[in-house]
Amino acid sequence: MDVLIKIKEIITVQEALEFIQAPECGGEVIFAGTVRNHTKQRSVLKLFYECYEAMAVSEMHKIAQQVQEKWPVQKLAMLHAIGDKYPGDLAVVIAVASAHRGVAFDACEFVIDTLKETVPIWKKEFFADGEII
Amino acid sequence: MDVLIKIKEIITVQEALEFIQAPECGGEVIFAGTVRNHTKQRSVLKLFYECYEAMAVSEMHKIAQQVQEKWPVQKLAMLHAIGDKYPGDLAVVIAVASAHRGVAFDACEFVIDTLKETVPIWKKEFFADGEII
Amino acid sequence: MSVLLFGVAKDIAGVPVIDIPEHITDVAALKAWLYNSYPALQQLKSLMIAVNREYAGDGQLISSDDEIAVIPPVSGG
Amino acid sequence: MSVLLFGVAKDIAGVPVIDIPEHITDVAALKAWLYNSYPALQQLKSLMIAVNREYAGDGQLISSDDEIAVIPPVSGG
Repeated sequence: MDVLIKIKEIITVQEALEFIQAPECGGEVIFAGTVRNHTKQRSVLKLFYECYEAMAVSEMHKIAQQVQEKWPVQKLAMLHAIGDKYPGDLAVVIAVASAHRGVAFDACEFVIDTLKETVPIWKKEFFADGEII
Repeated sequence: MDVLIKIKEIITVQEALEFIQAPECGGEVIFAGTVRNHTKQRSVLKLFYECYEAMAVSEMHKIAQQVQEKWPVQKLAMLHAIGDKYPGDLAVVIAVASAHRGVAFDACEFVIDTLKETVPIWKKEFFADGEII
Repeated sequence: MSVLLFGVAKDIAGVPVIDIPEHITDVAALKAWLYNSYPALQQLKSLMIAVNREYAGDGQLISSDDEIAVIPPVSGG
Repeated sequence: MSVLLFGVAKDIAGVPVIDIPEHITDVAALKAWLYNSYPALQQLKSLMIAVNREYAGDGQLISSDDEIAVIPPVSGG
């Protein structure tokens, strides 16, 4: 399995898509997480993402390792943005290519669910009403 | 729910992605089906896709209708390519945007599974050994 | 009454449109006539008939005003 | 011995790195000291300690050679 892991200011779906292209794979599933303009009925101005980078990369590699043990996945890209992100901006992209689509769906959902549980990245929410959480 | 349905020679992930962008949605799931260079251990030269277009579009709208009844999805794009397609070429793109990622994964997988069962599109496989199925 | 053929059904018949006898007035009769006229169709996993772009059950009536199509197993995606 | 702070733990302490007393030699003692020094940390849903970039259990020993970090609930994605 080929793995691309990046944490940086600007990420694109295109970069993930290009990485997972492979003529031996028929099913590609991509999850794109973007900043919403509201959360729990409150208007969001922006998010600020920070990370413990060395450990975040290490935890992302562990997720890739688990994917490799569980499913026949050929390519996996995991990109996470950091810094100020505004509504509509990309925060995370997970892209999986496999010969079979069911595998690609399962693996992609596993990766984003696990990333949200284990990878040391934090967001601060700046609301329109002035509050910061 | 906004719906984009297209059947045409060339499709791109970009077109689907642009359609489903919405600041009120946080989770976008995209399925991209590409032509594999082999199937059942046999080398594939190309596929040829044809469709019964008026009925195919009608069946795709029915799938969109089912999605709307089942899940809170804001945007759905269903693009299918026709004509000669070579290994690595895109054959189908399904893109779903929802406020919540679990919904987007479930709806996207439902759409591609149902499309493969009900939409009158056919592929002819041209193998390297000369056989055509 | 004309009937559209698609996919492998078109390849088996060798043409994209066929004419069927006027005495055929429902889907079941059409299927029976097709299997008899083109025995290779019997080897397909399924054979659906669409009437006016909707999948039709065996009992559905057909007439020359309808758009009738033969739908072999689909393989999109 | 220095400890890295991230996310809301950093905001609570007001600084990204703190010095902890030398008598603290395991994760459990570190957590107790943190909760005592920064009571607001008790309100977090969880507080993990990473030692050399790995999540560490309460019994794990720590020394000044280790890279030690305080990991409040993560919220990536």
